[in-house]
Amino acid sequence: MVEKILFIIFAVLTVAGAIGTITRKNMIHGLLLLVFTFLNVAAIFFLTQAYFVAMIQILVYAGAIMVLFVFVLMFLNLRSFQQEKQTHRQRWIALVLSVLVLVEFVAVLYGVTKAKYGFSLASVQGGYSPDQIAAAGGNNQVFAKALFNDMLLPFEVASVVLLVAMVGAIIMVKKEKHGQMATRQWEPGAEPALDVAEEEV
Amino acid sequence: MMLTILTFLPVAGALLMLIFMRGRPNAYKMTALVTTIITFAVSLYIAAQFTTGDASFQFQEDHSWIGNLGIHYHVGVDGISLLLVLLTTLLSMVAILGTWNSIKDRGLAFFISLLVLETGMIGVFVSMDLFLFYLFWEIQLIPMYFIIGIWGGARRVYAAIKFFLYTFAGSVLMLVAILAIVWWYSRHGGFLTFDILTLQKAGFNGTIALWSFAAFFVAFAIKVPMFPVHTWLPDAHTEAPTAGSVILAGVLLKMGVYGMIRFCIGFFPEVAVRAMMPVVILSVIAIVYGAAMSLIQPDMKRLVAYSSVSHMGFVTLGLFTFTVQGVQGAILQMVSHGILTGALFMMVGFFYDRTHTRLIKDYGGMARPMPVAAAFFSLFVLGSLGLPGLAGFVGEFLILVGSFQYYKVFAAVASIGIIIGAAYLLWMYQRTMFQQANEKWLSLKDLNAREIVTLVPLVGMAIWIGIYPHTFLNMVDAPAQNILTQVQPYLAQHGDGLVRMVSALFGGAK
Amino acid sequence: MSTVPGGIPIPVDWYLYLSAALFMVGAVGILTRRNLFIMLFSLELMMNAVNINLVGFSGFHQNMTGQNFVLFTMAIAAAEAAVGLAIATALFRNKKTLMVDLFDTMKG
Amino acid sequence: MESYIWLIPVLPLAAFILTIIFGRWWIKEQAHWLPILAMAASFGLSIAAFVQIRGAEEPVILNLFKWFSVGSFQVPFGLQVDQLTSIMLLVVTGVGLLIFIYSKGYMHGDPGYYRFFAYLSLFAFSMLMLVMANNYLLLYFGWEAVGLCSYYLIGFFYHKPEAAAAGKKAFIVNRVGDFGFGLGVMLIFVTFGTLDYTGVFEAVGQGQASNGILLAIALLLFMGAMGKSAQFPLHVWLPDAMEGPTPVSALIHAATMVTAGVYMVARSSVIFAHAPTAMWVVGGIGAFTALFASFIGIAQKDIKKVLAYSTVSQLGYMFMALGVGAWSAAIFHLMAHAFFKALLFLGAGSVIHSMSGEQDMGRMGALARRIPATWITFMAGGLALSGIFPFAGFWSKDEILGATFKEGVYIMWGVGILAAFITAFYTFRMIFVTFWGKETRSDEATVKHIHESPKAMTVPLIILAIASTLGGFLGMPGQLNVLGKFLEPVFAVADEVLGREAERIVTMDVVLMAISVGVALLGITMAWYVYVRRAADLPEKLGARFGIAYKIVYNKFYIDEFYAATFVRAAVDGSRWVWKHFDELIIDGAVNGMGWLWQRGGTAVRPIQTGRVQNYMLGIFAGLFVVMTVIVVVMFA
Repeated sequence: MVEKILFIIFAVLTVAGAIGTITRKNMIHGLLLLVFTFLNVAAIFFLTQAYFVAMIQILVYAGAIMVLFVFVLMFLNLRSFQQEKQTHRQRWIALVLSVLVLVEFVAVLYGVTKAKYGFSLASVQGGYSPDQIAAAGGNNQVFAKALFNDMLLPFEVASVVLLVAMVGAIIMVKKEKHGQMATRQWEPGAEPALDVAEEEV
Repeated sequence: MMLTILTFLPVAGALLMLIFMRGRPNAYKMTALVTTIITFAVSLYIAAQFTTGDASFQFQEDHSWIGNLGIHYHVGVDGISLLLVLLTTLLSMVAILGTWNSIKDRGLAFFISLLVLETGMIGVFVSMDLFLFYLFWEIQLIPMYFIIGIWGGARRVYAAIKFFLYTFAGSVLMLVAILAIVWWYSRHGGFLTFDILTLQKAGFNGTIALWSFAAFFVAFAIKVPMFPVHTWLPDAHTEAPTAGSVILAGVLLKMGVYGMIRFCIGFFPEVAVRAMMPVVILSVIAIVYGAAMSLIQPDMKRLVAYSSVSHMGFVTLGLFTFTVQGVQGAILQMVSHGILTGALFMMVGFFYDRTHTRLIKDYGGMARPMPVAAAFFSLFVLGSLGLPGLAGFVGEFLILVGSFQYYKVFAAVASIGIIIGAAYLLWMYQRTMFQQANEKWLSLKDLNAREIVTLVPLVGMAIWIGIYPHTFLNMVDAPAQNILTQVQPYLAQHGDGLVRMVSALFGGAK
Repeated sequence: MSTVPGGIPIPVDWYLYLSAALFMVGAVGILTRRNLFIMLFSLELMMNAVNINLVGFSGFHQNMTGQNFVLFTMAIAAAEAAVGLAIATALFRNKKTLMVDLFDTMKG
Repeated sequence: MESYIWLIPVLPLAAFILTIIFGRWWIKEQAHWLPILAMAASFGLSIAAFVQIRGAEEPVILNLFKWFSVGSFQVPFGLQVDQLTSIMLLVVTGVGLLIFIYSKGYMHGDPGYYRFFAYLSLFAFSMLMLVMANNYLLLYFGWEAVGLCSYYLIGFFYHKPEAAAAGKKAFIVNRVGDFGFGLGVMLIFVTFGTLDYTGVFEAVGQGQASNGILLAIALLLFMGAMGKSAQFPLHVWLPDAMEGPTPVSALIHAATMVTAGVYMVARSSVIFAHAPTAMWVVGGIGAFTALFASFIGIAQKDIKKVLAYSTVSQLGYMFMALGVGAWSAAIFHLMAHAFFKALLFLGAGSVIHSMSGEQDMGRMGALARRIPATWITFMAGGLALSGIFPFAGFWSKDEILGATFKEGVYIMWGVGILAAFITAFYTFRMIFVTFWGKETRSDEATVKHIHESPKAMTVPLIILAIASTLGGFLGMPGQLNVLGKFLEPVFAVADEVLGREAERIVTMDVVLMAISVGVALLGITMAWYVYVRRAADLPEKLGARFGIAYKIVYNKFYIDEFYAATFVRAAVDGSRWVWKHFDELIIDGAVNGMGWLWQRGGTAVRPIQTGRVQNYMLGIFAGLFVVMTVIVVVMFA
């Protein structure tokens, strides 16, 4: 029962943080709210006894990724964006559409989970009940065993993906050699763009 | 195992060239040639091991490939496909030898394209799995597209795109039909399979048969090409480089007919019989129409291209008469057309290499500087216009005999196509080889040893088929009988009435 | 009921509703904001919504695969963030703006 | 006999292959040896076959190998020798041998020397295949092959546009005839299920086919014969074919190939005998052609053209004979004609040779003294052609005329007599203009150069002259008709069908003979009067008097022009119109139009691609909305 209450609290905070994230004019504020949201999500993971994932959520998401964002944001002239209009022309139609889709989601979820309309969700049993996990040495143990047995190959692939992303990112932000990179000036006639990142460094 | 080796040998050669022989023209040309020669030798070996008179598929290999979908790597040959495989390997060899020095730019890519093309073509003929068939069918499209589009004539891009879109439209229809029949079969008592032999026994009927037949037929008719979907052919042939034209005319067109035999008739004999009449009419139109178009072409390659329309009209005519002579004649005509038209394109290529023009009016009196070329050319021209004793006659005559049994009027009209055939070919020959010698060309060199060696196998085949067609007829006899047995019950059911109706309409008494 | 005896005490459909809500908030962000960075934030939100689903089902089914998958999602998110930020930087260099609707070079 | 007959065609074939391959670089000037030797050997073998076949009831058949074997369509590559074949063999190899020898002299020094002999050998092979075939398809094979050789040899001087055009024309006109022949062969197969002569004739005898079908077969076959034997209206190619070297004209376009049609009809005598209407057509066309062509012969200036039209006319005689069922008379005339027409052509060749290539008779004259051997032999040929007793032409022509008279077809007989008169006239016009007169109407250099031809040319002339003079005694009427008796087994069935007794012409009809000789002499006299007695003015006067008629006749009744304006024009212009307006505009236009349509459609919907990523995302979510809506509806409805 305690878990349920906590869940509701964290869930509400999560959604609130998310809404805050997308409504801020100042990107730093948005970013901080995003971290807040992630922490709440981590709490929800914790409630689900997915301790390892919760930690990773905090470390990687709220930590590493967000630092990356902050780092980049600091390079840019943030104020200038706040002068401009923040929302897209299509905002009203998008909003209406999103709400409609959300309603439909909820309707479908309701329909599905009430088991009245088709399939039962309780059909699959994986053999890792909380008791069993505890018996097997805790969440970390079980998680690692599953990861390095069943998921070994995807795990390695994921590492390759990360490597590729890293190389790609470096190449894209690298100082451009003449007429070589994809980030070459798009309109040949326009004046050369100021290389902001370059100036800062 | 032999068939797999045969199929993938050219690609192996191409890989070898790609990896080790960049920028060394002599090395990669020689490798390409040797690869095709070995491939040809392998195909000959298979032919030697082949049991003629056996209608079933031989040298079968069957491995599960994508098991869930019932897709197998299943290859095998019967007499018809073996004959076409032999034609393919022979013409590939000849094409490579014949364009030895014609390709100046990006030669490596060109020869690799040819080899990949060869694999695709052989694959089409040996596949016994619809999925595999479709795969190879598409594979050969790509190198051909590049061959036309990169090494072609002035309007090569137009021609290449036209060729590609035309045939691709057809193959997409075919894909739909393939999926449709596979699905239908899995629903109606069968299981999920792409196996051609299994599907042939499925007994498709009703709507599914009708529509699938139509889709298959359109796909293959474009490839053949039948009137009125033939217009890609003159453009593609004209713009393609010599080797491309040779392969295109020699083999690619045959794939259409091969598909008709295997699928249109093999899967849906009943619909095929119902479609007999329209197909025969279209074929006869193609014969006369193609010949008439050839008559006034100013460009030698275009002329030969339109003559292909005419000659392939004979093939479809023979096939859809469903008589033993017609069917066997059609298959033999495919081979002889491949050899003769391939040879004609080759000759035009040789002339083009020297003069850089294909227009008939630019030529004249070529027999004086190039007597050997003129002699070879005349032989192919005569073979092509159906001179008895050469390859063209045998097929055409058998087809006419076959069709004459049912459609006297149509056979007579088709014969008119032969008259016009003599007219356009000889007229072309007269205007290019004979008459006053054009001053410009008097110093041209005659065919060199390589070119003669290129043509000799074709000459040999042309005479062999003309004098002793028995070798080849023997090979296709059993499969042809097989086709007829499939069709027979429906012929009795629909065919007769149709024929009688037509006979009444057109006055042929039987 | 959508909880399993002896399992996680929170019903699985709660996760789903939360996930749906979070996802749609992200979607609204992506659809309505012009700022590229906010859009990237929204993307992260949507991914987190997915993660919640995965973890929720993992607990519900008592199966580790869901949690394992979250790890992969995070790896992808990290990669995406890196590449996305690199793109953002490159874009900013060229156009001196991060307002996404100004980038319409691919206009048909 | 089976042991060697296959050698008869194979020897020339071997000569051809060796000569064409090695001729250019190796044999060169000696290229005549192989063909002549091969031909001589074939001639020898033909004599042997002739001796052995005499009196045999059944033909000798030798099936070499299966040619076609498709279902019920079984055609062997088989040879057959019977009396008819053996006569043809003798004519082909005998006259052929002489012409080969003659060519050695005539073609001497030509750059295409080896080529010429190679083609001649190929022709000999093809012609021998034609006459030795034992089924219609192989006959067709030989038929087309001789056409091919004719094409090559007419166009031998290929650098001359006329020669190249003539070769092509010959082939295509022949193709028109072969169209009928081919259909005829198919109809035979479809009707009787076989193409072997023996099988077909047996089946015809058993009445396996209705009269209508037989008529159709006969007419279709005759269409082929019309093409090959240059009968009206397919005669147009033969005069043009004179562009070929003269030995070719002699061998192919006089002695052998053009008679293939006659041979074929004679060979199919059983079929024709069962189709009386077809026989009327054959006879009618033959008679008409005989008269028609002889008319044109009057006005020609080119010595070879005169002979060409004369050939057409004489072939008409042969068909006339076939038309009334006088089979052996036709073959007799074929043989006699082969002798004297080959002689005349070779003689004309000798004249042309001596005149340094001049063919216009208007530039000849007074050649008799300068080239006596040619003159004498030419006279023999001319007399034979005119049908003067006792030359070969007299006997053969008379047998034909006698047969028409006896059959009661008086109109045909009348036409024949009239044609005989004109024949004598134009023949001697030619002889008088060429050999008579005071001086040669040519330039100095040519006149100075006039010389008798070498031995290689005159010896064949002399041999042929002897044959033309004495050959007729083979076919004297009545009991003495050696040839008729020899051929009896071949035509027995057809004769029986027609209700003839075996001895066809029992009495020697002296009156008829006298009439025909009389008109011939009249023709000669007239020619003498016009071209010798009053040579100075009368020809011009006549020409002026009958200006238009002369012009029409000189221009061969404008038949070539008619064909060019109708069939050729229709084919070429019609095709061009269809190409431009249908193939390119409609069919290709539809295809390209399809492409254009897609292009336009693409342009039309292009603005949807705004290039703004959020618009696309909105699209995605709209799609999601639609999908979800469907799910919701399905779920709750």
